[in-house]
Amino acid sequence: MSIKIKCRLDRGVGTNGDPGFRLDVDLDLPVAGITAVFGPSGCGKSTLLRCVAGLEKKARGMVKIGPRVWQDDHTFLPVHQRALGFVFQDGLLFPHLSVLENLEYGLKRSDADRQTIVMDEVVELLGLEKLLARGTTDLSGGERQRVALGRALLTSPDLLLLDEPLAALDRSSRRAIYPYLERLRTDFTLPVLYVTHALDEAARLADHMVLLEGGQAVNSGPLTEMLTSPAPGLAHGDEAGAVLPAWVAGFDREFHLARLGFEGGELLVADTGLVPDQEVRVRIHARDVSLTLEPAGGSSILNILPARVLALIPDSPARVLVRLAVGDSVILAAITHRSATALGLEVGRDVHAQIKSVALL
Amino acid sequence: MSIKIKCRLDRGVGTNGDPGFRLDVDLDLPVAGITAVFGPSGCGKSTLLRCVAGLEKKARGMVKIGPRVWQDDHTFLPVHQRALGFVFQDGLLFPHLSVLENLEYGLKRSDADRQTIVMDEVVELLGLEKLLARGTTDLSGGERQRVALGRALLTSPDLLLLDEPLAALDRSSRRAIYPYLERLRTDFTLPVLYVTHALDEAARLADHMVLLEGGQAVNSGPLTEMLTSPAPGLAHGDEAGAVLPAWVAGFDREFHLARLGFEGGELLVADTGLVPDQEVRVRIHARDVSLTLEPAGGSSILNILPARVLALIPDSPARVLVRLAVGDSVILAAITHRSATALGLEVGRDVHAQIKSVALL
Amino acid sequence: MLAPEDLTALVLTLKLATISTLVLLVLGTPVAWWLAMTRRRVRPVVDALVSLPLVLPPTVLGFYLLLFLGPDGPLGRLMIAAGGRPLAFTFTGLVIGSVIYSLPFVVQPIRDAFMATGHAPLEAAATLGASPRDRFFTVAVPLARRGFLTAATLGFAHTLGEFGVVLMIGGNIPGRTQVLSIAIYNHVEALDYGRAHLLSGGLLAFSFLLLLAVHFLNRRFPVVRV
Amino acid sequence: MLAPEDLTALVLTLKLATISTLVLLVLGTPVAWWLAMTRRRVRPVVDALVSLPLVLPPTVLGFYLLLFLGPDGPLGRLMIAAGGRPLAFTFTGLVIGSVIYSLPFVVQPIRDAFMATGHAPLEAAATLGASPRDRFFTVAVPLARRGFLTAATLGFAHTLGEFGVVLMIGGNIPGRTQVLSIAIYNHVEALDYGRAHLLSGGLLAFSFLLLLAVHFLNRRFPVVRV
Amino acid sequence: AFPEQVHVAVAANFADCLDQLGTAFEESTGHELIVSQGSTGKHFAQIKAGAPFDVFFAADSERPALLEADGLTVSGSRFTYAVGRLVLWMPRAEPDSSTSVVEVLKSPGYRHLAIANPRLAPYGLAAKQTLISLGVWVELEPRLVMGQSVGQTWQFVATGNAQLGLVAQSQFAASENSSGSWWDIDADLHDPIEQQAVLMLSAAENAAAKMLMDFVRGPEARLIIETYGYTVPED
Ligand SMILES: Nc1ncnc2c1ncn2[C@@H]1O[C@H](COP(=O)(O)OP(=O)(O)OP(=O)(O)O)[C@@H](O)[C@H]1O
Ligand SMILES: Nc1ncnc2c1ncn2[C@@H]1O[C@H](COP(=O)(O)OP(=O)(O)OP(=O)(O)O)[C@@H](O)[C@H]1O
Ligand SMILES: [Mg+2]
Ligand SMILES: [Mg+2]
Repeated sequence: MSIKIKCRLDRGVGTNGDPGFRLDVDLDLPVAGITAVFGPSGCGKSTLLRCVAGLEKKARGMVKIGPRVWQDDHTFLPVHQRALGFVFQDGLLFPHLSVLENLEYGLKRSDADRQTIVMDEVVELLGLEKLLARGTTDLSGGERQRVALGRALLTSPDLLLLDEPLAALDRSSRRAIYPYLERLRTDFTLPVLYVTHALDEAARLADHMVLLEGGQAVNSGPLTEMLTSPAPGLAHGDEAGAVLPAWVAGFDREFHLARLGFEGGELLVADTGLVPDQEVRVRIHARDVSLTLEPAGGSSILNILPARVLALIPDSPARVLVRLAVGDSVILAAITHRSATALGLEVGRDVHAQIKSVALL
Repeated sequence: MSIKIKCRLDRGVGTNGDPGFRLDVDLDLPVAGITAVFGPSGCGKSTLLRCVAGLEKKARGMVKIGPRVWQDDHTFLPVHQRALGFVFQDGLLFPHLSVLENLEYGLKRSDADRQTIVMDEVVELLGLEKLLARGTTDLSGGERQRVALGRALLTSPDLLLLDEPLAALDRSSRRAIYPYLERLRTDFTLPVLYVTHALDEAARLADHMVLLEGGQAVNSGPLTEMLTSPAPGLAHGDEAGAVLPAWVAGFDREFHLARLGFEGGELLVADTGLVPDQEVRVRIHARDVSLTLEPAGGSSILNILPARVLALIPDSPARVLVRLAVGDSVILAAITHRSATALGLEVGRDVHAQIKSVALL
Repeated sequence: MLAPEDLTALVLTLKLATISTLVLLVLGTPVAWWLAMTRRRVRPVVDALVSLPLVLPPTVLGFYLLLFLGPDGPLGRLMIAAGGRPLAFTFTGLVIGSVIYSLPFVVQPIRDAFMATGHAPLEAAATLGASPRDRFFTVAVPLARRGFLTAATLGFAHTLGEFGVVLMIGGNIPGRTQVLSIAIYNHVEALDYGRAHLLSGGLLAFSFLLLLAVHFLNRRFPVVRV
Repeated sequence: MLAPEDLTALVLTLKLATISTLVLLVLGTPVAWWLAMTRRRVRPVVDALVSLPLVLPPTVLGFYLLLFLGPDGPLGRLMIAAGGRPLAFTFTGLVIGSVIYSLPFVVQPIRDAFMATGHAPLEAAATLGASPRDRFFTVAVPLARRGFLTAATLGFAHTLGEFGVVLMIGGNIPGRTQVLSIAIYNHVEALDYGRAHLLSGGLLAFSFLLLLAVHFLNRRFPVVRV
Repeated sequence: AFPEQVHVAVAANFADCLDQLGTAFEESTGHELIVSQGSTGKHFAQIKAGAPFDVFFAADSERPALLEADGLTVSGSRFTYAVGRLVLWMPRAEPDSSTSVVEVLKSPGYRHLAIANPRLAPYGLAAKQTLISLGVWVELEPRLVMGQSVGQTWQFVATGNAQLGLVAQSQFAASENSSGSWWDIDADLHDPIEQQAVLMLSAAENAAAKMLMDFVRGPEARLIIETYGYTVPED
């Protein structure tokens, strides 16, 4: 079972010989989980989502969500018959309806027996209580985006298309919404196409990632691979880092820490209310990993793991990315060439990876 | 010389007794530099900018930009006579004009002898070459924001009001624009009010910061203080960190590193084309700082500085923020309570701060 | 104060204006919608055709309608073939005439309003599961509200004052086709200025109050700006 | 083929329609703008007043205008006092009559278009240094283009077919105030159906082509959706 | 004398005839006629509002008399230039002289009888008087349709929407379509349809206007007027 999106669309040929914009992608995405769509401004992310939704009548290709064919050479299911939720980049709330009526619009039009997502929950989660009776024209930018997200969720769709739904939100509002989006993935196994500019957000939420450039999918694959692979993509600069699946192995109750097991060892992280055996994901930024030859004592760094150098990938004139095997897992460390030379790093060398901070995703 | 903004505005009283929204701020901002306006969704950031611009006719108070009074009890300069540039949260391009005509709209209406910002530069910087002949209705979200920013810049204003101008842009487009915004500050001493949700962005660009909540300015001050002060504000969680002014003291040409001097020592950072004596700002995230009792050898961490504990600020059940004096500067370290206990940290204790990565802003 | 035949005319006029306006809205809306949404090449042709009834003098238009509705005209033959009677000098005929003559006033404002709304809100509705019909009624129409208001106002007012066409195909039968505008006209022609003033004044006052109510309601529930 | 007096009427009609449309746009635009932007309490009143000329039968409206413009009417006295002549039975009088009668068709579509645009683009223009006047002409008017087009179409077409008012205050003087609509009407009255058909057909064909051109141009340069 | 212009307001039913009179007048005098055709009621209102008419050919005698009473005319200039004749017309019937007018009117074989509005048009008043005289008014009232003028009445009948109409004799002269059956109405059944002309006071010094008045009373004009189906009273 997978989501197949094969799509080709020519956007108006530009003036003075400019060939215009062409989207041409052929994607095969897992049906479960969140797929981040990533790429520079104008690369075609919104266009891709529109094609999947059926809003681009001229798009040729195929859209299959698991067993359901939304579009192929013979079929073109109209938009309203595709069970999808769409959050547009600019919200597109109905100006003639109140916030509540906007929320109800999709709700009323979805099968009652499929309604897995309920109003009260959405309202509370998105902090919309005070807005319900308001009109939509004088909402703030972030309020508008929250309402649009809620409206789309309430259709209890088969596929959620989100076009930068959190871009206008501050970090804490975003943080509050993440777990909910994750629940969509885990509890409802609702597939999500998620356009975002923030790699943090992608790393936090996504299982899969598509990298668009100039209308083409230059790379696509599971998030963990995408983030550590040396292929064209994301394993560069400050964004580089690994995402590891882990589980809660135990607790240090005194200091409110949790021990996470992963394929290759254990990590100590702040306990934010984890439960034993819970499955979690952790992100280890390359820049948060330092290397020593001997395990250092008397340091505030709790996580020191034995590791072996797999590869040295020059990243910039000053910096090198070190791929490290920690047990069966791969993590990255970003260090200066100077340190690499000073430590005499080479492939196969055993070192200790000091992980200053572990982001629990 | 300063920017004085004293402003009070009641937004439509809500239905069912909800008192509606009230903006009530009294700010005194330095005339030079970028002021970040920060706060949760719906706290009044956009409204504040609208008041300063004179778009809210009902706002009472005072707006003074240096010697020029834009508004007080007797004066209300109409919007078009205030020399300002405004980038709206939703762009608001003119749909009947091409991209080029949009850019020219403001340009043509500003005094020729004040035009310090030129078309070609803006077009190139914002990557608008290919868009110039296009209409504005089918631009992508990011393209639209770039055009709106260019249009505002080209008025060569006395004050720039930016409402999340980069929210729809990917990191690399943003990175390309930062230096330009910085040049506005340094070369043109153009004051900027900058609404953003991204603390990174604020830290990178801003000198000053205003923290809004529920229509009130709960805190405001120089960025460096705001980021390290224990007062209500930002010195929390992952965002905590210090911003230090520094200068280029020398180079390690072999490894493409630069030595930065600051009040309290030296830091090694990647040389991204710095020039001797250049003034720069560095951001040291609290979570990038680890503490050891003895300077550790054989480590990839280059920057190890002697420091003294100034304060221990519990940040979460698991984590504590350590305010450190490094020479005359203050930096923060985020470590676990467990490490703090293990190291026996207390106020006045001498430690070594290992700084894994230094973000050059 | 009002003569009984004037009262009859008044009632008839209101009935005619109300029914015509309703018919105009029902017929004009799909035309306006088609004009706003189609990308066909023929659109400008239809656009032009819709405005055409305006350019003929009403009486002349009425004359041609008389030919069209009459026993030798296409519609007349059809009616007779269908076992009915020609529609001239009937209330139905009046409605047909008023509708044709006022069509441009109704179609164009609604078309403009549909166009101003654009496709985006409809697309949003589609993604929320609304069928084309559903989104037409729940999104397109409410958002074009101001256009409908203008259309209804112009259509209603124009039918009130409508005269030439109605005069021609109505046959001025008191109680059946003699509407107020004709009654007033007759008073003027017959030099009975007093009654003309009275009726005109009454019509103006009544219309003013009606329009005022409409505009006031519209202000109370302002149409939002898209 | 065309009789000389019909030709005169045609020229006069085009002149009247063109001038009236221009005057209507010039007068109607500020009214529409005021109606779209004001938050005054009197707005609904003005809104209602603007539609009022429609509800009177044109001949009756013409009759009252005649009283108003004539030597004993307020404007007539004024003109005479100012050393001029009353405006009844002059071309100027026709223009006044046409303008009053067609005003609603012009004001309402433009008003709707201004309203649909809303304040936001104007605010953006203001922050770019455009004065109220400047932004009116460079932002509000171009964005309301479709409204202007509808207004001009309805206004022009309505003046072409305009009849009752013109007949009354013009006096049907060949070469001075006898417009084409009256000429056609006269032919019909005089049972000269051949000439009536010819003129009607010509008027229709001409108007159709004109409207087609307008709508076609409008399609070539589509008004963007805000 | 220099060629002068005479501005004439004429009732619609007489316009065609005046056209021909005008041609003859212009040929014989060199003066020029400007003709404004319209309904007499409108002309009356316009004249009172200062319309620049020199001569008024009304459709009735009432309006000229009123103007005279108001002192707007050259006294003594009012005269009857034509007397109209009423005809019952049934365009879709075979010519048939055996049936009487009353029989035709009373027959159930038609739906609408068109007459001119008695309040507005002299022909309408005459039609009403005729129907009353024939004792069928009350019976026929539900079947009546009324035109604002006799011209419009003609159109109701000519287009077949009304099967029967009381129209003016003069209209047959003007129209090519005069098929079917018609019956002249006995002039005794109604008051005479007198159409009067007056010279406006403002034209008292207009020699050409006076000449026109004289011309219309003259024998040449009389001939033309009679060919249009009017009778002209002896002076
Ligand atoms: N006419 C109005 N009536 C009542 N409340 C209003 C009105 N206009 C705006 N508001 C409210 O004022 C508050 C401030 O809005 P503002 O747009 O300034 O927020 P913001 O800080 O820019 O938020 P965001 O980051 O989401 O853009 C919001 O809660 C908004 O809903
Ligand atoms: N009608 C059109 N004619 C020509 N180009 C078009 C048209 N519509 C869209 N485009 C172009 O297609 C490209 C893709 O647009 P799209 O909105 O998909 O970008 P995006 O990846 O979502 O960008 P952003 O992150 O800025 O929102 C853009 O360069 C846009 O300008
Ligand atoms: Mg986009
Ligand atoms: Mg905002």
